[in-house]
Amino acid sequence: MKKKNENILKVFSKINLHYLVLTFLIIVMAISMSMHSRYFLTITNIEVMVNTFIMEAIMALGMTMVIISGGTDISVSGVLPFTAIIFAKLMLQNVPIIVAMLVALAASGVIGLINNELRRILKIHPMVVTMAVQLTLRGLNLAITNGSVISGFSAGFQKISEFRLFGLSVPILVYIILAVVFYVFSKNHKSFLSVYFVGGNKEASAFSGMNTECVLRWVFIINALLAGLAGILSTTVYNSASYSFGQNAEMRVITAVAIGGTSLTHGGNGSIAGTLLGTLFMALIYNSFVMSGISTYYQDVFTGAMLIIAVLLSEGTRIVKEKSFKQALGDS
Amino acid sequence: MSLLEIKNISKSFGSNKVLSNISIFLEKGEIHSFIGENGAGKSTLMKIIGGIYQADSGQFLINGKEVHMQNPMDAFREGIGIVHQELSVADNMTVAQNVFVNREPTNALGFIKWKQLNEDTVTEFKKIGIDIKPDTLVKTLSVGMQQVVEIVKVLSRDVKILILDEPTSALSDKEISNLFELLLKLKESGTLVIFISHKLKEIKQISDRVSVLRDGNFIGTLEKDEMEESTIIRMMVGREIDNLYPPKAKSRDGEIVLETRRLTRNEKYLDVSLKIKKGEITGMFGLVGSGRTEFAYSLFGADGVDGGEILLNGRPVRLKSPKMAIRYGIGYLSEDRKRTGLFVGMDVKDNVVASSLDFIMAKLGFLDDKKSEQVTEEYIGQLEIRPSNCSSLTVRSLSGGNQQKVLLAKWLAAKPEVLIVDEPTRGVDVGAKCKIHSILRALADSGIAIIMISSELPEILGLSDQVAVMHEGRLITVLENDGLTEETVLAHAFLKGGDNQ
Amino acid sequence: MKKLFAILLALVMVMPMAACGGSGNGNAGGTSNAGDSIEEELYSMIVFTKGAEYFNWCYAGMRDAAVTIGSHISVELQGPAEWDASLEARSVEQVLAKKPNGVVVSCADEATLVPVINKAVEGGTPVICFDSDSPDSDRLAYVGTNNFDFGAVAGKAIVEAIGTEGEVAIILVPGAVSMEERAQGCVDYLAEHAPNIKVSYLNDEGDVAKAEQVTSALLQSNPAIKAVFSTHGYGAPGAAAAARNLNKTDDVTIIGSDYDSATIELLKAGDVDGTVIDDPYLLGYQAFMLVYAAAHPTEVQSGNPPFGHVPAIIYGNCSLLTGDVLEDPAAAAKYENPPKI
Amino acid sequence: MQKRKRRIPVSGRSITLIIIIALVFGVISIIKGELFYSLTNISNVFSNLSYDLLLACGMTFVLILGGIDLSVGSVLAFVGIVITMLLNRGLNVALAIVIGLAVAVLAGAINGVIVSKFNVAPFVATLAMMSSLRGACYVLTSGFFVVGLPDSYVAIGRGYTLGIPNKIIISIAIMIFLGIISTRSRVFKQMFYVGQNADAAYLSGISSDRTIILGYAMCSLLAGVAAILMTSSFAMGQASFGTGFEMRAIAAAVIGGASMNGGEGNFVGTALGVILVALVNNVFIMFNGSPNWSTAISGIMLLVAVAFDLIRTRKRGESV
Repeated sequence: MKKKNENILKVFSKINLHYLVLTFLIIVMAISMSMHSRYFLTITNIEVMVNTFIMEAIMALGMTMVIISGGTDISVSGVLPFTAIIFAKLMLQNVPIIVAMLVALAASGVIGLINNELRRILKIHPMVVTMAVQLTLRGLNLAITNGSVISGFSAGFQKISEFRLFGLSVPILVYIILAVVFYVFSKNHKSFLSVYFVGGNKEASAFSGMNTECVLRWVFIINALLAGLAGILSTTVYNSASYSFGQNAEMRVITAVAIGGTSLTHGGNGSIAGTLLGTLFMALIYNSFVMSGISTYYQDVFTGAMLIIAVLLSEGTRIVKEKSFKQALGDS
Repeated sequence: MSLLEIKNISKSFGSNKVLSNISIFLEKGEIHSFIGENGAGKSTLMKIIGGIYQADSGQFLINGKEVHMQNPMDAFREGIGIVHQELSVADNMTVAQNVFVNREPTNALGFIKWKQLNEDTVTEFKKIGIDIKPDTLVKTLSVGMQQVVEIVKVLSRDVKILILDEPTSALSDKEISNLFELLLKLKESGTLVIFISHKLKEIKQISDRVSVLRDGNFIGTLEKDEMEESTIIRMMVGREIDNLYPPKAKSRDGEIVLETRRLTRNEKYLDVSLKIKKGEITGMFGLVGSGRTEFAYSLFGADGVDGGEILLNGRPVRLKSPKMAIRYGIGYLSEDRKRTGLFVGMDVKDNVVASSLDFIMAKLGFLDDKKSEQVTEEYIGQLEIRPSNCSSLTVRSLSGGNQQKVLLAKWLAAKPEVLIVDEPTRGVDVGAKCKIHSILRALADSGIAIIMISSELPEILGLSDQVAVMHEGRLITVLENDGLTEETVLAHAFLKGGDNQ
Repeated sequence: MKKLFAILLALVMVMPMAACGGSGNGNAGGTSNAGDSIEEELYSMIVFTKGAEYFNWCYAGMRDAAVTIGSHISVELQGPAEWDASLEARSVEQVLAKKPNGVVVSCADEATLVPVINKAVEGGTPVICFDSDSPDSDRLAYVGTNNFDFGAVAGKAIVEAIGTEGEVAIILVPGAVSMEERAQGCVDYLAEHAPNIKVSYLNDEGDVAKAEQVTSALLQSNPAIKAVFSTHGYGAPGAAAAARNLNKTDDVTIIGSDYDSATIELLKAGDVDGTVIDDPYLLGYQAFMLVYAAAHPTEVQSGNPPFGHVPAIIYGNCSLLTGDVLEDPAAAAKYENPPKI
Repeated sequence: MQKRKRRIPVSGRSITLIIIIALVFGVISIIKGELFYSLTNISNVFSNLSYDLLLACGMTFVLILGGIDLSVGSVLAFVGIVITMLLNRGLNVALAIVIGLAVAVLAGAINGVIVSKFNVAPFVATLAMMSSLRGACYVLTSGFFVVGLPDSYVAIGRGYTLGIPNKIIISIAIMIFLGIISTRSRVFKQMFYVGQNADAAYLSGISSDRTIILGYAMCSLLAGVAAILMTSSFAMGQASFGTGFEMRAIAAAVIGGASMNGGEGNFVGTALGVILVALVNNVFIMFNGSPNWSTAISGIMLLVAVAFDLIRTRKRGESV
């Protein structure tokens, strides 16, 4: 009897039901949309669809890492505008663009570091820390801009937003590179493996001679850096920077990650692949609602429902993979 | 010149001194056991050797030259490997990933060579005669198997000094004997094996020398020929414990409280029919995975049943939840006190009343604080939980033995008719062990029926009036315990049950 | 397992419904007249803080204007619920992918939407700004209220109410251009006509409860405050509540902005002394007419080919609405029956 | 960490807060004098913080259970809309309120079920509820205010009893209720057990699922009460009510000593947390602080409070 059980488990750990269903849904949506609107499957719309969720997509990569490591970071929606503003202000001072970028990125990195150090020193849940940092940053952004939008960059700067390679805009190119890097690393690289370990069992990782604090520090820094990158890209795309950028971005990002099947309850479970799917799914939803002209009021309701269903699904697969609570107790 | 020389090591946490200048010589190619009551400082000493803690004073010499270990990595470099008491595997990862954690075979860029990783893992397990799929998730393995992964993880780095901190507490006898063979092999190959256990039998069986610690002091080292259980215990406890086990039940004709008829839970256990009498202790012996805990879960309503029935005082009952079981007067002291027993962050009082809130209730769903205070004090006294003023201390701050007593108190407070105790003395030192044994017997005498699940045969034989032997989900036999010997029980367990592993 | 498949099934059913349920939504006369010789036209209104009552009025105006053109015109209201310029820019981009015949947009800030507006105009889609302008963009025209005048009206009302002495609090959300202009307009007017009046600012994050909190704190700490001017719709109800708590309703003049059913009630109750209004319905109406005109060039020489000719700027006028105006049911009727959308 | 137990649970954190509050209060009273400590101002501060207070107390339940509820803000808005719409259609006030609260409890129960029965991460489950309900608010009203409420209803939020604003009386009443619960109630006690170690709680005969569901229901119920106070005192329902309140509530609760890991938290502390934040906001405006900074306050406060507490415990050598 046990044998059979084992086999079932085996099969499930090989193919991931959750991803299958998600892919299936994406296809269904795509088909029904393309039947509904003749503009849906146009190059422009696809590009638009990507563009409209690209910043979240970038941040989702980092967020996945954070959540796998067993934390959450909701300060990203503060970091994005913060970095954008710093970058913009520097550009107005005619600082060479590369320098401006590096400085802005550094700033975001520092925020990440601060997040981690506060978490470590104050011994409180990352969610609380990052929430505090987010609130503070939002105020800071307002204060340093006096709420006014920063714009009027050199003509040369605007070129960036027009730059195309194989018809792909800068943010998309950046994302593709990042996505590939993150995917490959998450699958095969020592560093990312240690993130999974820390998320799975922090103490054990420490006993195995892993510097867990160091791992976590980099997780938070990298996540903040990605948020910062998103901020800089926003500035190039919209050719301006405002404290209003990235409102509730953290919620959209986490939703995408969660739909992708990364578990917020059990650190160490989840994958970049899932997040890529989740991101695509979200982009599709947003686009579909505008395309179909359904009042976007329904969008929130729908997204909420989708989120629950998707998570139920992933939890479902996870449980089938492992065994239910009582069994788990039973075998000890 | 000895391989590892420990020179007046001292360590204290905050105000309380855990180790006061310990000095021991440990030789190449010996199996050296450490024994002592909980809180004697064994684990701390090992953690210091393993580089997880740093000593306040004193030094280590390996082959005569002093070494400083700031973190586990340094210890590994010195060829020291340590298997921890509490599982330290990441159960969300595969076996291979766990075995080679933090030193995966990688290329120059730090990318992992999966093929090599898996092959290496297989070979490592081969060494101890186990073949395993390297890509299985650890969480899908039994606890015993997880412990094995843990051990292989350490062995796989070729260690000069191997420390095992209570490695056997979660292992079945078969796994244990495998482990011991392995240890002897290692010893032959000149490895120093440091072995910690509470099971005197094991220690006598395999160790060349045994060192005894008490309250952070080094008491002495015994050679193989001086290892008399009584001597060791005296050194540990600092006093004579003439009689390890309390006397058996006075009368054997209490009426049957609990009876199961062909009770079955698919894939767990099959056709278990058992009669439990008032005033008796029924020992339930079986290896890990023999279905004994699962059986207990069904009796306690924590898991359903697929067939058969449970009769309580002759009336059949359907137990849907532990809540219900407790109402019916059944208690279950779970084997894993940290995970499923105690609320370590809450104070002793809260823990003691946890499963008897209904009893200490005043009107309208309000709790009677005074009463719970009384109840707690009562059991602190009765079970000699130390420190005696601990009622408002967090359980976390108590020693393992006392934690176990608190867990027991929780169930005494619930005033059960039938009390199931699962591994009641796992990881508990001899002193506390005796106390717990005598308490169990006292309870039985007061008319409670007790089912004691244990994988320690001496305990089973020493304490129980009848012994139920389970194997592979079946109740092999129920033996009356008069002059029962370990051999007979094991014979039933393996021969009758048929050892089809 | 069964559960999972059940869920899966449910999804398969949900999705197409969601996708197709949309057809005809926000449609003027029902597009379902297949085989109709006139081809369908789609015009989109994009706003920030979608759901704000003000924009609902605008959209109603646009919709009704569309009806007058014909049933082949359909219109839609799009935009983020958040006050986030970048999100709004995305909405515009997404709408453009649908190749609408024209777009009218109210900009969350004057700079962020420039690229996307220009892109639209280059792509041949006429863009008209309404309510909040983006002057540096290639938008064809702006229909709206001069927010400085808007503020001035408030200033005038305040001076009439409290005279040339005392202090005034202005409620705004920092960064919201239209509000800051209104505030500035008010300040300028006061500086000119009542230089002795001191002004302080309050940030209520556009939230009624917060408005109550901050206003009451200020009124309490500074009794010299004689008047409060909220530069947006939600401020007035909050300020009114604050005054009520401190029973200062009679001593403090509260001037709101825009009208919505809540403010109207407060006006009638006398809790709010007046509200500066423009005509959102008309703005929407005109914006649509302009974008339609731009989308259908005539022989008339156009200022901005290839689009039809449209004037660069149309300012609607703004006025003060007070309780006694609403005495007259006829006048009140307009405000009390918000359009259904 | 050893903590002595008292009849009314006053954690170490509460003491920290009382000290801070006392300091702030004293200093400002000296500087601003009458203006600040006048009864009107105090009663003002309190009647204004009643919403936050209720939400934060609700959040405390959930945090004790080791969960989190992001949906409180949306629940507040939704319940407000439901009640006002019903009243607007001329339904009897009492009935409307009952229905409204029932809706609130239902929403909370759904959260609880999803969290407990399907063990979905609370963050995700309530995030979904948050966006769904917010969307529903707009679907129902398409953004228009809901007005035309009977005076009897409006009186709830605006009225006074014995010269004290009803808002304050209601909040105090609820606080007393919660106070009693938190000292003695069995169900409440069980929440701590579940928050500490759900498995152990289950094996101790505590029905974890029911406890969790109850906790989330309580949280939403209090949000519902807040909705009544808000809609009645503004005499309107609005889809954007309560936006971002969840974060403020969590912040206040954590300042008050609740822990995201569950098993910790008490209403006294939470209330003090809310008061502190409100006080600082009040002070901030009294000194005409730049409106730009007002958003940052609760964030900074949160860090300061936690840090301050850490230092205090370190001094007493309590930690670790």
